[in-house]
Amino acid sequence: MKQKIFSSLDAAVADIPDGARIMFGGFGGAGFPNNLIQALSRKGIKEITAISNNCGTREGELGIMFKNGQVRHVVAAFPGPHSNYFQERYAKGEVTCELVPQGILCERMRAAAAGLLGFYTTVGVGTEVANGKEERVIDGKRCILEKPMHADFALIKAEKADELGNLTYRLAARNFNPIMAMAASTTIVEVDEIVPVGSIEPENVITPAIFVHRIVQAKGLRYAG
Amino acid sequence: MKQKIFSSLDAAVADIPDGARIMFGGFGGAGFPNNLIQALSRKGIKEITAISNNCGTREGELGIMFKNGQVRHVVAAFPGPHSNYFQERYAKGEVTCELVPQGILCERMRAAAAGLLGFYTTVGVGTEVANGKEERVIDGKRCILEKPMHADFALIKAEKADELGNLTYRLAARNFNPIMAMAASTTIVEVDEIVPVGSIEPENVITPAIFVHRIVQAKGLRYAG
Amino acid sequence: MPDKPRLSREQIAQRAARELSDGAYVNLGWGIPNLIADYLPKGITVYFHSENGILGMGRRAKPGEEDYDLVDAMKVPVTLIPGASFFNQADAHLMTRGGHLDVAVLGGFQVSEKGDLANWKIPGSKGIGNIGGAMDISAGAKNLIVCMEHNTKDGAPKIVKQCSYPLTGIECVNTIITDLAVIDVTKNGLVLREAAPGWSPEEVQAKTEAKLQVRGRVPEINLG
Amino acid sequence: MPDKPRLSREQIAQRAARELSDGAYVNLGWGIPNLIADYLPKGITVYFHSENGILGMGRRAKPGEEDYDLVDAMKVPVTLIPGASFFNQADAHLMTRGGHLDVAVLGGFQVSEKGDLANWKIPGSKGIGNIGGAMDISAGAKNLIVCMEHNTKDGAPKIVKQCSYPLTGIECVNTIITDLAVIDVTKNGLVLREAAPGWSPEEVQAKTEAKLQVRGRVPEINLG
Repeated sequence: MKQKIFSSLDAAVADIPDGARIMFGGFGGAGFPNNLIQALSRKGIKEITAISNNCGTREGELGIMFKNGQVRHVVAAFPGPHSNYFQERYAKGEVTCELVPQGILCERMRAAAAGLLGFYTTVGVGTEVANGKEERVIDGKRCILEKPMHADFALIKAEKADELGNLTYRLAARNFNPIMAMAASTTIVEVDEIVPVGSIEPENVITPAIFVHRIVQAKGLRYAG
Repeated sequence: MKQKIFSSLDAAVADIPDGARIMFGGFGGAGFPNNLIQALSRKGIKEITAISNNCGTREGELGIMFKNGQVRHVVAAFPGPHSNYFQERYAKGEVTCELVPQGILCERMRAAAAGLLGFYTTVGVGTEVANGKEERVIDGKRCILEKPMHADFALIKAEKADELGNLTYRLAARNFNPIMAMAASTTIVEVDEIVPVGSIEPENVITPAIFVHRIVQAKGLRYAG
Repeated sequence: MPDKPRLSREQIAQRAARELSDGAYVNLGWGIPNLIADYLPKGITVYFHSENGILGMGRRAKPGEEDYDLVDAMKVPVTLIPGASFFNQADAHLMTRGGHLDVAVLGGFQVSEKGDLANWKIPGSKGIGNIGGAMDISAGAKNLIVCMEHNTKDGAPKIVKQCSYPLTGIECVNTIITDLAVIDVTKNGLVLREAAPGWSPEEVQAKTEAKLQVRGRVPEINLG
Repeated sequence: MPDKPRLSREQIAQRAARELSDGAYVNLGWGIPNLIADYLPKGITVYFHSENGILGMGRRAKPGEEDYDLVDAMKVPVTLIPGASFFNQADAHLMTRGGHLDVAVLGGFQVSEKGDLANWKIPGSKGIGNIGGAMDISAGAKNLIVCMEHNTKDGAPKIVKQCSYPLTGIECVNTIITDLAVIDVTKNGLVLREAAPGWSPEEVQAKTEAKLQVRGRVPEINLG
């Protein structure tokens, strides 16, 4: 059996290079890979492209990466009212940002995961979001072409992983995590608990092990507000 | 609470009109809504468009609908070596058929479910499947445009439904069922068991109730080979 | 002369709640829409959808009851009703975009006479703005209700001929509920369905840039 | 003069099994590929994917053990290994099309020198044919191996300059394993990697329409 379990957070992110394109799970305080983010930041990574629904809550979640000036470009749907460090860097032109509607953000990730080359949607037609995108009419509806969004790495949070990498999520901490797991070349998950193979009912697996490359157990770091 | 539970199979399909576009779940003998199919056939429906991975196993599954000449057009990925009645009608020109790659069949249903107007895929490029479809090159790859596939009704099979319509599936009987449930205007599910609201853990719901419109309990009809 | 009294934010929410029918699947956006759950008519059950991946949200969590893995789209800890379910964010927006929700209620900065909605960014505000799920929701809603004040704090009309704010979606709003009126967006323009108590159609029109059509007698807003 | 002995179908499967490495996620198609699971090298674990929505398929069910809700893509009752999972068919093909499987092995009627594959319909056969998952799998596989006999029953070559049968996918095959040879499809054409015991490169070429390149000594097919 191929070993996916890493004994430390630092080891799990050790080979992520400067400039990498990285997805970060989480929404509204739930399901953020906070321990992995801390390890990534600690490692002194630079110039990353971050793909994340928001841009952190003050120092919390992705905030630390902006505080430390480690992000060059971010793709987000809702940077958020408390993303102070992002906002400062953005105002100074130190970080660029692509704003994407939240559902389209997921759908572009899923398209990448599913090997699709693009899709047409009515979302964003006639708005700033459509700028520079191909527009056409299909079945009488104006729509724009959205392209798949892939990442080199996904950093996600799950509740349990079995030793093969099958994942379950707790409550609404699921959010972006299963989609990002599918859309990145290498998916690294921090979990509350690692359980023996066979402990998760095959029908209750949310992210099948094929999408999970590294597992690390971590607890206790959360930013609630 | 809106009542979704029907007391009989016949009542559950009573208003499906001739000429309707209907999806049928199931794959390889597992997860077919056989009892609903029997009721639909018994009702004497005519001229339907059937969307189904296969075209029945002799009289079994969708076979009865072809035997009785109730299908005008079928969209399928794998009509199957034992779809005698389909094959006879097809040879006589009584049934037309659109053959679609299996994953693209699901993906077109999902596109309809997700409100997308089309997607680009490399699947089928350079093959018969590409005939008549728009082709272009994206990121250096030849791809074709596939359109969403919607249905008026989906007839599906699940293991359990709660009284609101949350569904779980048994083993590999899941297959097409959750996707079809999302892609039809009206989804009718036959289940082994109806359980009280709250019996299914929110994390273990596979098809959320929003996609389920009618529930009928049925047992015992299966075509294994 | 000061204006006549208008509906409160709570009363706007209360009126909007009457647009929801038994068994409906409903998404409530930021602002006034988020107050609607408190005013559901007696005897009906509504299933609230949250675009972070919940169907069947219940009331907000009480102090001590908070679980920060169970928050709504506004980051507020909530509870569940029996029969709730969780799903990923792609499926959550498959529901919004695919027309599966019966009703979506959003806040608004401006709505145009064609039903265009602007609700994500104030021109000239600093920063890039926050779209969130509003564009998917407005594009896909079968029935999109916008709840907002009829006028800005400066008295400028928010129901306009053409939006000057960055758009969220075009030709997407079905009904506008404000502190002065209930207005339907039709193919032939805006139709004044109800007016706030004490306000005549002409007085509502005076607070509105877009033309409001009046078809017969306009009843008072009924809070139910 | 009758031909020299060729590999059996089982031996083709046995050779193909050696292409699978520990921890690989693998889809096996109809025909010879379906025999591969019986010949896995000792000490490695392979996770078999079935496009009806299973990851972690085990051996076929024994008599009395069949559960017809647990069948593979060939409709045959199977078992699970620990750590298996179920998912819907859209996710199953997200895995095939999205390049998530390490290896896919399909049967073939014809493979061209460019790696085009024809495996779903024989020209002139009655009926519309059966595509199934083969087009998604061939389009998305990171490493697509085709297992087939080197020649038809009539002796016609199946490795051809251009496929005359309806295509499944274009430029998709990485490796061809037959009863005569192991052949890699490269940008510069077909390369003969191994030949059946007792067969010279020239003899294999004589049974092949497409040009086979030979780079140095061609070893015997090693069944491991």
